[in-house]
Order: sequence, then structure tokens, then C-alpha cells
Amino acid sequence: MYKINKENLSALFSLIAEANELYVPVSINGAVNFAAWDEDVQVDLDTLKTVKSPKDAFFPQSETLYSCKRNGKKLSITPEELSSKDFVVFGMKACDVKGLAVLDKVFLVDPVDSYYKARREHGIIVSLACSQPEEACFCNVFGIDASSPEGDVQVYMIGDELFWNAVTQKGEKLTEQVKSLLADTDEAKVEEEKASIKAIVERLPYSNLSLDGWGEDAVLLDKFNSPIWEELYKPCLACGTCTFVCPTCQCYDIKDYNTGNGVQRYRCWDSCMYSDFTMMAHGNNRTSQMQRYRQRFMHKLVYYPQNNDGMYSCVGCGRCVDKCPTGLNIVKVIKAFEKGGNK
Amino acid sequence: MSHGTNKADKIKEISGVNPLKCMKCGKCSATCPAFDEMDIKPHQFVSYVLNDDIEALANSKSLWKCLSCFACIERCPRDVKPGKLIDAARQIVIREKGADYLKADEIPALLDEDLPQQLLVSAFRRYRR
Amino acid sequence: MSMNNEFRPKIVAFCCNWCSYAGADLAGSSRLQYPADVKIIRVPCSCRVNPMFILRAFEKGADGVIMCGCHPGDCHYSTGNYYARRRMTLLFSMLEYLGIENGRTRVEWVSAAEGVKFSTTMNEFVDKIRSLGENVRLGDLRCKD
Amino acid sequence: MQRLIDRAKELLADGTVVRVLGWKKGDLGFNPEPAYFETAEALDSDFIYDGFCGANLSKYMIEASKKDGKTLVFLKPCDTYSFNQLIKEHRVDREKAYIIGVGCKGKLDIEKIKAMGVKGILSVEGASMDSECETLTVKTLYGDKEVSYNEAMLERCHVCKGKEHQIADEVMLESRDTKDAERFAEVEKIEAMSPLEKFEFFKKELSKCIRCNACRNVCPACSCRKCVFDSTKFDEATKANVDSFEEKMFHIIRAFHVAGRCTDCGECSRVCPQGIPLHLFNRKFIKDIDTFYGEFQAGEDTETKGPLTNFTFDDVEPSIVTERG
Amino acid sequence: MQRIGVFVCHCGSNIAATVDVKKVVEIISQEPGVAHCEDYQYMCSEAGQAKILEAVKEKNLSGIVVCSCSPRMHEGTFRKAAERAGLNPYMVEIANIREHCSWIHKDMEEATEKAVILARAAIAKVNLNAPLYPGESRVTKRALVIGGGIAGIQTALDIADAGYEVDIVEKTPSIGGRMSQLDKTFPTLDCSACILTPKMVEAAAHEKITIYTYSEVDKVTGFVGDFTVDIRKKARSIDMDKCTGCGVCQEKCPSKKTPSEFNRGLNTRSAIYTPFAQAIPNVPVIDREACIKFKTGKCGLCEKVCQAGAINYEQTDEIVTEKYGAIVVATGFDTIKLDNYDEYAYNQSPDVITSLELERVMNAAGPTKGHLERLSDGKHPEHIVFVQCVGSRCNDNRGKSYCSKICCMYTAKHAMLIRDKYPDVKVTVFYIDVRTPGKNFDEFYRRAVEEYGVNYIKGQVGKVAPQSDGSLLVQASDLLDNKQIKLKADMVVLATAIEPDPSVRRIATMLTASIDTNNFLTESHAKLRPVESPTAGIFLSGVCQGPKDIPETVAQAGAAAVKAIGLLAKDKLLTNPCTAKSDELLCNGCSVCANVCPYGAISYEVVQVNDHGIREDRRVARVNNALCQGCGACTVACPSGAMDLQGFSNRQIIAEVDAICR
Repeated sequence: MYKINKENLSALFSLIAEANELYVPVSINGAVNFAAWDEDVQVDLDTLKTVKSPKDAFFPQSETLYSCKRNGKKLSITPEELSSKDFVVFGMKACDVKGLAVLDKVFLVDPVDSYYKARREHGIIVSLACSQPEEACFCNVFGIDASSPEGDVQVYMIGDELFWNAVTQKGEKLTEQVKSLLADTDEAKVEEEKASIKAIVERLPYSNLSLDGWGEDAVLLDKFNSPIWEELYKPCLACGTCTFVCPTCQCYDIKDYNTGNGVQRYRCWDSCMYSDFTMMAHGNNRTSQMQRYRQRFMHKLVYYPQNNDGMYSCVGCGRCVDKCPTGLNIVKVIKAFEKGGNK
Repeated sequence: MSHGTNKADKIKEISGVNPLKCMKCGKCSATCPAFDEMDIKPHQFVSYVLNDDIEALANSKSLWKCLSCFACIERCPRDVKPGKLIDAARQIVIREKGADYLKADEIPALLDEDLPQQLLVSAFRRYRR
Repeated sequence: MSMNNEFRPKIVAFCCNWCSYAGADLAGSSRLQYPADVKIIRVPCSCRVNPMFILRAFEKGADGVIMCGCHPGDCHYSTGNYYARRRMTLLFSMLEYLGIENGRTRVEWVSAAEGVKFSTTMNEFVDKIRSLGENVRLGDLRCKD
Repeated sequence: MQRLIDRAKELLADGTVVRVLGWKKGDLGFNPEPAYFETAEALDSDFIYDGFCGANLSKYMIEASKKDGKTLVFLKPCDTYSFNQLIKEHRVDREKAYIIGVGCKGKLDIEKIKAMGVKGILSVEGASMDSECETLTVKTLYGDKEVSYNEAMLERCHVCKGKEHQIADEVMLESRDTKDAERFAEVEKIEAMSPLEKFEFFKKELSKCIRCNACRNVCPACSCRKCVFDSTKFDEATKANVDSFEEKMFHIIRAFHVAGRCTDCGECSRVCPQGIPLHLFNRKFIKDIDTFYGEFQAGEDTETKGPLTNFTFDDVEPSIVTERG
Repeated sequence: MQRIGVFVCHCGSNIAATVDVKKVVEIISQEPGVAHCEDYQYMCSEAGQAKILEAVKEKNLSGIVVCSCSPRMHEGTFRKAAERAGLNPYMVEIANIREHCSWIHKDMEEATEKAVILARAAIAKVNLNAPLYPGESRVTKRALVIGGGIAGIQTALDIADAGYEVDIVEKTPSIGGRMSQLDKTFPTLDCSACILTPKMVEAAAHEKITIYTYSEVDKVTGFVGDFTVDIRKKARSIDMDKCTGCGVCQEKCPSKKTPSEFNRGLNTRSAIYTPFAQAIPNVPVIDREACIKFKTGKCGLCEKVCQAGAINYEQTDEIVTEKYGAIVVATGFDTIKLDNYDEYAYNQSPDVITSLELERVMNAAGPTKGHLERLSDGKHPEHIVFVQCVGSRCNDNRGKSYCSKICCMYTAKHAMLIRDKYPDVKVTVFYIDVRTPGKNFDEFYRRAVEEYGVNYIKGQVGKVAPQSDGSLLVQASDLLDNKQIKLKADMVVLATAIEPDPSVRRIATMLTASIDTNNFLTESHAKLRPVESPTAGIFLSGVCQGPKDIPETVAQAGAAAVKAIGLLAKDKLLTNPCTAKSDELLCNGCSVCANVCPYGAISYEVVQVNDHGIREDRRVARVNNALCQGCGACTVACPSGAMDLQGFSNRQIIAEVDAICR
């Protein structure tokens, strides 16, 4: 266990950035999102949740897959180079880190997504414990411990100090790189902080949310055919906010961009809330917003767990609770089914 | 008449007049109150400029007989404004003689709103002598 | 000309079929020169010009976009250019508001008889764009390579 | 609020309407959602109308107009402009709506309260229509906080268009005058910037855009069945901003397509998850329209020609943009 | 993907001198989609077109790009060639590498590069072209002539003689127009009335001609072959069927102070009046602004004296709606106002008159019964001065930049007539140029000088000053003598510039016919289509198109008639297939497109749609192809992109943009 005074954070970042690309929560006109660090950005480690989850450090909102260039009637194709430089994502929360585990089960199983895999290999996670969990948080419902986030290095912000605890080999390596700035310390203060976080988590409004009737054991068709969906979806605007702020949503679309002299094929996040999601030549297999709305939550709470040994593809970060323009969210879905006898 | 090119251009520049627009109607001469005293008549100013014969214009009596009353400018149907041409010719003569007591850019400061333009023109003439 | 490194802007000119395109034809038959940087797209009427076309041109690398139509009152379709005038006024104002140099867009009314005006306008516009330099504020970087 | 519930129950009971479109209590006390109610019981247990009911329900009337029977809809003064505009565009059916114009004391923005550093909010007191609407008491995991009602209001309420409903079958509850800022002040501030400052300002704001389309989808004027950015008609279909140009394209065109139709209801800015002041685009068009073509407020009536479907022979030329500097 | 053939024309050296045609072919051959590319000397020639036919056949082409002159020149030619080759004619696009490239550039490298880009844009567009098929629209076999002067009368007679119905709309109470105000006509000196009146009578009696006098065109909708026109028959206050034209009412009318329009205000008329004795119809109108009955409610004398009982004070304006296949504009001219020409003292002295006023003075039915006398004191003039080019050929903003064309000749006529009738009167004409192109025109002018002793002086009049003795001091220059001269005259006659009748602006707007800065209607082509407006179905007759004299007017009237007859003779017209089209699956039914459509071509209907499995009733826009003229206003107004323009679709234009910016 090491520590560093907050005053020296800038030096720490600077040192990390010498050998790695560095992503930190950055505030732009009040909105905090992960972004590349440089000396001019306004780092914000106090805001609990970034608007977007940090998943796009590993799975960017859009990325080029390959480029075609045209020369007369000839085409040449250049695949995009895979990520080859180490990068550090500093300040991911327990839920965000767990979100990657959800993505891993999608992108790292056969067929492996090489773009994602390369980023996972080169990505070093410095996770930050949540000293002040907020009302929309319910990570504990999915067995996540906000006081002890996974990652390569765990850090704690306590008072004027940041405590640094390398967990993995990658973490050790990073620690070596920045050791000059770190001081040795014991774990007493960190243990105190953990207890304090746990106490707050127990008082969270959603901490007792029950997942009974969902997950691996859910009766799929009962849930699918439930009339409750009809009532739930109506305010939905069909925007993509919930999916784009979510740390676990992994759907993407592949599109071509005509640059004039060729084409860049890129992929970008898609949202199952959109009417043209999975649009095919014959049309769309989900024709109503109710079906699209149902898809999102069935996927998070039923399909994904049933395909992945009971692992939910929700980590309880509560971003959808905070950001839905019409006040809809996964908690309301779970509660509605609970009220309706879970069918 | 090779001497004239620059001067003719200068006259066009100073006056802002395109003498090619003249359709030779003679309304300027018909209007001019100083017609009888002029050796070169207002409608001829245009031809002299067109023919680059600025020397003759400069040596003419007309140059100093023009009252700058602007009747020809007012009446000209083609926007040719012989009055402006003669005025420009006058300026050229004055400048050449180096008797330019006032520099053009000093004038605006000396102007007041009530001062008639004609006075200014005749002032130029008077100071030359 | 293209041998030296002089900036050669890409300029798109939308011309209505009835007046401005014919005006451009007249400029041509009168042999009135204007730079080859200007490329004309024929549209039936200035009211056919969608703001999306103009943004698209910038997206794909244009440095300036000019729209020409019949003089107000002379529209072949009687009212098209009046609508176009409002649309372009608002669009240009918005571009200026977003910090895009406001000389990059222009509207000029050119009749079929105004070949001279057409070529003068194009010369002026090209000069303006050359003085503004390459368009970096409104374009898609992917189209630059 | 009880009066609203009672009146809605009456109208349901006497068959005037078959459903009620209003707001339903959220689970956190400050996240109500738009909802339909078809029974008295549902109204009794779930209906709410307080400072957090900012959602403009007029756009939901597009779908409600397709349903059988009349829908009772609660519209705040500013929402009625949108409803009128939708009538003008044949998107809603006046005959299918029973409109209760409901008073408004200024709507609250939970994001503004959070931005004041208030964390872990459990409940907010003082947001009800019966309260004085001066101070909010915010109970949080980390203690109670007091917040000024006005400071927690949405931007749009500070430039409120007024307490009058533009269309309604009846009006209930008092409104409060909340206007304390100039509508175009922010736009003017930007207009006064140098081109580079403007460019940097919008670049920064738009860099936050994640193209979630919330602004578009919530907008009562953006009611296209299929948006141009979702169709192939212009070859401009995009799902994510890959290049900064695409943010500009999207937001310019979004604002342009609603120019002259936008009532300035402020929903776009309210719903943006990244807090982009999207109204600055729409309001620029409104300001320009007012300046160039005479004052125009979309949604004041259902007949007047919109400024972009209208003209005068001596409209200003586009060169005005360059000439005024 | 299309299989595109690209044909690059040399146009002799017009293109090839500046554009490296071979290089264009070389580069364009490598463009994707280009299955054939060749160049040729003259693509528009028979041999050139044959190359297209051959290539289409051999290479199985589906689209064609011709890099040549302006599409305004030969688009039609190449479309026809494509059609002969078995392609849809709308699968052709033109890259304008002559007017827009070779003719305006000098640097060969630059011009070649540009030609390639223009060709690419055309290729990009044609890639998205789809076959288009013109629709058919019917032709209403009836023509409307607006204006009942000699131009309108002649056009109407010619059309009617060909067997088609014609309506004349004339805004004054009688047909006849300016010609009826003239005394004699040059160069034959026929009496104007003697040659005009028979034509007026013939028109009135013609079974195919309907004349609406004291009427105006109120509204025009529709398009070539199928115009619908509202004609406002202004309340005449006379029952035309009952009136016998006896004239008693006019005699008895106590209100006689209104300036006579027909006599150019030189004398007065009664409130109930016919403009002149030979008026057709010979039915008076009541000028309600002058009529005592209408002003005060009292009087009613005319009603009392009218034995036919034709007076009807209750009459109101009546709107007649009629359909026409063709419309001829013959709105004629007026003289310009002289308010800005103080130097001629027109407003100061009654003895300074315009030439048109002199016509009335010389006319036996005019204010002086044909006696030449000063209007101020009735004295016989000793010296008359004519001033030419008053307000014509003026570059300032007081007059007109053009030559009014008729003044030289009528001034010679006036001078000659005066000298003939009153040899004692001295006549001086001040001229700038005497313009007499026309058969027997110069001879006529020379006779005035040589036989009648008219004194022509080259020089313009600078000033006319009324003197205290009632005479007029005319100050002018004599350019040939290089003298300034001052003459004493008794009358001054101003050859005032003519301008299109002010009513033409409103009419042109209604017809969507274009008009130039001088308010003359624009012809479709200055040389090759001089009597057609660019707006299909609108034809031009007389001075509304440009200054002209009577023989020219009559000739043009005949030409306009022939063009109209050519149109009316067709049973069906092919419509432009480049019309707007709405995608009903995307249409919001918001009406914004209809709001900007100048032709009322868009309507709405509720239809059941199947939107990818969702069936519902929707209000959607429908475009009437016969009405749509393809301007595209709707396509931009439509936010969803549901409305698109065939032949100039969003994607086509975008493809051109992309190709140019690439």
C-alpha cells in the first residue's frame, strides 16, 4: 500500500502519461466524462459517475475497422492497426470495472473481437473506490463491492491523500513506473474508508432491490409475454441515452463512410431503443417501441444471464436512472415486476 | 498626342467619369451658361479626353471659364458629367504648376457644412495666380 | 498553376437553371474568365438548394459554397428564390454564430443576361475564399486524406 | 394536485375522456414519468403534478390521437404552444384531446441541484404546487440541504413565455411569474464573441454530444416518422459522431428543420444527458427570425404561416450576415 | 450500378483548344462504372450521335454522360439520341465543359482538370438516374389575349380565324388601345382610325372572339394547356344588353369635369362616358368616382334619360372564370412621367406637350377639333420645336436606358403634317441621332427635310423656359455649328420615352412570366424565340416585349398567334417528368410542402400504408404531376426528406457535390 498527496496528482498523471496513454475523468462545462489527459484538462475525481461509462476506452463509441482506397478502378484495403500502446484508465468505479467483465463475455469468446482484445490487453485499470455512493447506485444488488473495486490498481481518496494498492501484475508494473512519487503506508485508513462506504451502501434507497424471478432461473416466456411491458414502455422516447451511458451495453452497428476517394468502414455503438436497430432488408424484427424496450431489459436481466452462467449484464451503476429523459430505468422495471408478482 | 495617355487616365480617375458613355447629344452645351465664353465647348471636353488631347484642354480658356455650376452634370442623360472632366483637368494643371497651396487631404478638415463646393473650386483657381 | 503551392480552393456553385446557369453560360460565351476552382451544379431553382447540400459540400472538403438564383421577383417559378433567400439567410447566420468564417458562403442573384456579373461574382468569391484560406472549421477530417 | 385528480376522475366517469395523460410518481421522489391513467384508482395512487413534472406532454398526443376516444391531457402554459404547432402541422387531432391547462410555478432541474454539490438525494420537499416555491429542502444520504427554488429551476423557466395557456378546454391551478432573465441574453453573449471564440465555445459544447438523440426525440417539432439522420434520403444517416463535423451537421440541421416551428419549449436542453445548452441553436434562429422577418412565436395559433413558408418581397438579403459584422 | 458511356466533345476547337480531350478520356475511362469512353469532333453532329447509338448497343450502356456545351444547348439533342438508342432519355447527363470550362479558362492543365471533375460529377449523377416518363396533360382549346390594342386585336383575329375561341380582356371601356389615339400613321400617313376601326369591328363581330372590356385579369392558376383565369368584369353600371349606344346619357350627364383619359387629359369628359366615338363596344361606363349619383346619392339623370333602361347603379364587379390553353400578353405601353424633367417645363407650361398629346391635338375628334393651336391661349403657333429622346437613352435614373424606337419616325410625321397643313409654321427638330431603319422610313424623313423644310438641328435641348410674353425660350446646342442657340418657340413637343404599361408587372407575376429591369416581358430566346415567354404557354405580342411601331406590332401579333395556334392544335401535351414525388412511408402529412408550392400541386389524402408491417391510416402528400413544375421548393421545406425531386433528387445532387469536393 502506497499513498500520495492529492497535490501531487498532477505530477502522478504526468508521470503515468510518460509511458502510457492516460484517460481520466474530465469536466467539460459541467459534464464529466473520461478523456485523454493532458496538462490543460480539468480533472474531476470528485464527481461519482461520469456521464458515459468508461467503456469506450476499451470499446469506443466509434472506431474504424479498415479503409478502402480507390485508385481508378482498383481498390486497396488497409485494416486498422490494433492498439499496441499501453494505456491507463484512471478512476474507474467498481461498477465500471465489472462492466468490462460483462463485455469480456461478449467480445473475448469465440469469435474473439481482436480490436477489443488488443485494448483489454494494453489497458491498465486504476480503479477508485466510491467514497460517497449516491441515491441511484445499486451495485451491491449484483454483488459488487463499491469499497473494493476490481482492477489493476485500487485507489482510495481519503482526505488529502490518495491511497494506492497494486492488485495485479499490470498494476505492479504501473506502480514501478510511478514509484518515485509514492510513499509507503499501512492499510488502516483504507480499512476505515471501506467500512464507511459499506455503511452508506446499506442506506441506499435501492440497496434492497430484489432480483427474484430474474436471471438464470427466470421463466423466459412468462417474462416475455407479461402485460407489464405494455404499461412500462409508454413514456419511452426511443432515444439512446440509457444504452449510451450504460457500462455494459455492447451492441454496435457497422457503417461505411465515403471519404470521396474511398471508404472507411467503422463500427459505432448502436442502441436497441432505435427504430432502425437490426434493420434488415425486409424491415425490422422488432416493430414497436414496446418490443424494443422489452428487448433491452430482457437482455440485461434474462437472456444474458441465461447464456453466461447467471451473470447479469447490469452492474447497478444507476446511470440510466440518472439520465433517462422521461424517468424510466431498469429499477422501475424490476420493481414493476415485483409488484406484479414477477410475471 | 502621345503625351496624353497618363493624363487622360488621371482625369478619368479624378473625375470618376467614363467618357465612352457619351452619346454626343450636346445637352451639356445646350445647358451651359458660360458656353459663349468657352473656346472648347462642354460637349467637346469629352472628345478631348477621349482623344488624349489634354494639352489643348489644359491650355484652353474654357478651363477657367467654367463656373462649376454643375448644370451639365445635372442634365447629362448618360452620366458623363463634362463638368467633372473640366474640373479634373483643372486640378491636373494646378498640380503640375506646383502651385498646389492646399494638399487634397488637408481640405476635409477645412470644410464646413455651409461652404459651397463652387467656392472651393474658385478658391483653387484664385490661389493659383 | 498546380505546380506551385498556391492554395487552390474547392468551390461549389449552385446555379438555378433559368437565370444563373444561363448567366454562367453567357459568361462562357462572352469568354469572361473566372478561376477553375469554381464548379457549378445545376439545380432547377435556388429553392431546390437544401442547407444539407451546403453543409455536405463543406463536409466533403469544399472551402466555399455560393448559391446563385434569379433576382427576387424574377423567379421562373415566381416565388422560389424568396424561400431560398430566407433559408440561406438563416443558415448563413447560424454558421456565423458557430464561428465559421462568414465569407465562405454567399448568395448572389444573377440573371440570364448578367454574364459579366456572374464572372465578377465568381472572381470576387474566389478571391475571398483564397484570402480566408483552407476551410478547417467545417469539414470532415476523414475526407482530407 | 388533488383537484386535478378529482377533475380527471370526473371526466373519466362521465365518459368525456377514456384516458388521462399526466405524470406518474417516480420511485425517487424527483423522477416522475409521463403516463396514461385509465382508472380512478390509478390516478389516486400514482398521479403527481409538482415542480419535477417538466415533461411536455403535447408530443405524446400524436400517439394518443390515433387511439379511440378522447384523451385528457394536462398541458402547462409553455406546452400549449407545442400543441398548437402540432395542430397546425396536422400531427395531433384537436377533437381527440380534452386539454386541461395546468398552472406552473417553474419546473425544477435535478441536475442543477446536483451541480450545487448536493449528493445522494433521497427526497426533495417544497416542490409541490401548494408550496410557496421559495426554498427546497433536500434530504440526502449526507444530511439535509436547503436550496433556492429559483436557482434549481430549468433554464427555460427563467425566460418563461408567460402564464397564459394558448389553447385549453379549461384551466386549473395558479401559475407563478418566473421570468427573471432575457430570453436572448445568452445568444447575444455568443454573438458578441469573436469568430474563434464562438467556434471554440461550440466545439467544446458539442464535443460532449453522444448522439443519443434525446434532444430530437423529445422535441415536439421533431415529429418526423423517420428522421433524415435515420434514413438514406440524404446519405447522411449516422449513429455516432465519428468526426466533429457530424455533431455540427446534426445540430445545425436539427435546429434548421424546426426553425419557425420551434416554440422554444426547452425540452431539448432539459433532456440532454451531457447538459449541452441545445436551446442556444433554436433560440438563435428564433432571434434571427424576429429580427429579420418580424416577431414570430410558433404555436401562438394554429393558422399563421411559419416564417420559412412565407416571405415578403423586400426580405433582407443573406449578405446581411456579413454586413452586420 | 449503371454501365455508363462517356462521350467527350471537341466542339471543333471550342473545347479541344483548352481542354486536353484525350487526357479527359484517359482519366475518365478509369472511373468506376464507366464502361465506355470516347471523344469526337462534334458530338451533336449526326456522326457524333451515331457513336452514342453504337456504343449503347455494343457495350450495353445504361447511362450516358456527354461532356460538351451547356445542357441548355444540346441536352434535348442527346436525350433524343439516347431514346433512339433504346434508352430512357432521362438517362443522359451533360457535363458542361464548354461554357463553364474551356471558354472561360486559358490554362490547359487547369481546364482539363476541371473538365474531369465536371465529368465525374455528371457520372456520379447519372449513376443515380432512373428512367422518367413524361405524363400527358390536356389542352384547352381556347386562348386568352390580355390587352385590346392593335397587338391584342390582331392576335385574337389570327387565332380566331384559325378556328379557336379567343377572349380579349381589356382594362379600359373600349378596345383600340394606343393606336386609336393616333391621328395618322407613318410612313404612309394613313388615318389611324381608318385602318384600325375595321379591325375593331371585325374582332367584335367574330363568332370565335369574346371581348371583355372594362375588365381585368384577377387570378391565373394552372399551366400550359390548362390555365384557369379569373376575369374581373368591373361594374360598368350599364346593362350591356340593353344599351343602344345612343349617347344621350353622356350629353345629359351634369358631371363633365373629369380629365379625358383618351385625350390625355387635354380636355374633359362626362362621368358616364365612352372613351371615343368609335368605341367598341359602344356602351358607356359610369366612372363612379366622378358620378354625382355615386358620390352624393342624388342626380340619377342618366337613368331618367335612358330610354332603354340600361342604367344599373347596383351593378357589382363580376368574376368570370374561364379555362385557356394559351395566354397572349399584349398589354402595350404608356409614355413615361416627365415629373423629373424640370428643364423641359412640361409641368409649367401647357404649351409644352408630349407627342402623344400632339396626336390628340392634330386629330379632328381631339380637344381642338384638329386645329393646331396653343393650349394656353388658343393662338396659332408660329414656331414649333420638337425635342427628341426625352427620357430615352438616359443612363441616369430619370429616364430609360433604351431607345424608344418610334419617336424619330413619328416626329418626322408630325413635322411633315404640320408643315403640310400650316406652311406658315416654322418647325425645328432637335435630334441626337435620327434613326430610320425600316421600309421607306429614311425616305420619309428626308422628305420632311427636303420637301417640307423641317429644320433639323443636331443637338439636345438643355432648357425650355416659359417667358412672360407667353412664348417659350428654347436653349439648345447646335453641335454641327458648335454653337449654343436660343430660340423663341410657341409650342414645344417632347418625344417622350415609352415604357410598358404599369399593369404588366402584376400580370407578369400572375403568369410567372419573367420581366426585365425595364418591365418589358422577357422572351424565351432573344433571337430564336422572340414571341414566347420562358414560361410555357405564355406568348408576347406588341410593345409589352419591347418598343416597336405598328407594322412590327402587327407582325409580332401574328407570330404570337401562330405560336398559340401551334399549341392549341395539339390535343395533349407531354409534361415535364422532373416533378416532385413524396415517399408516403416517410411523409408526416404536416402540409409544409403544400405551403410553399407555387402551383397548388400538392394535396393530402388519408391512405392506408404498410410501413414494414405496421398498417395504419396516414395523411400523406400527393403531387399532381400535371401541375408540378419541378422547382423543388417543397423538397427543402420537407424536414424528413419524404419529398424529393425526380431528375434532381437529393442523392443525385449530393453525389455531384461529393464528386466535385472529392
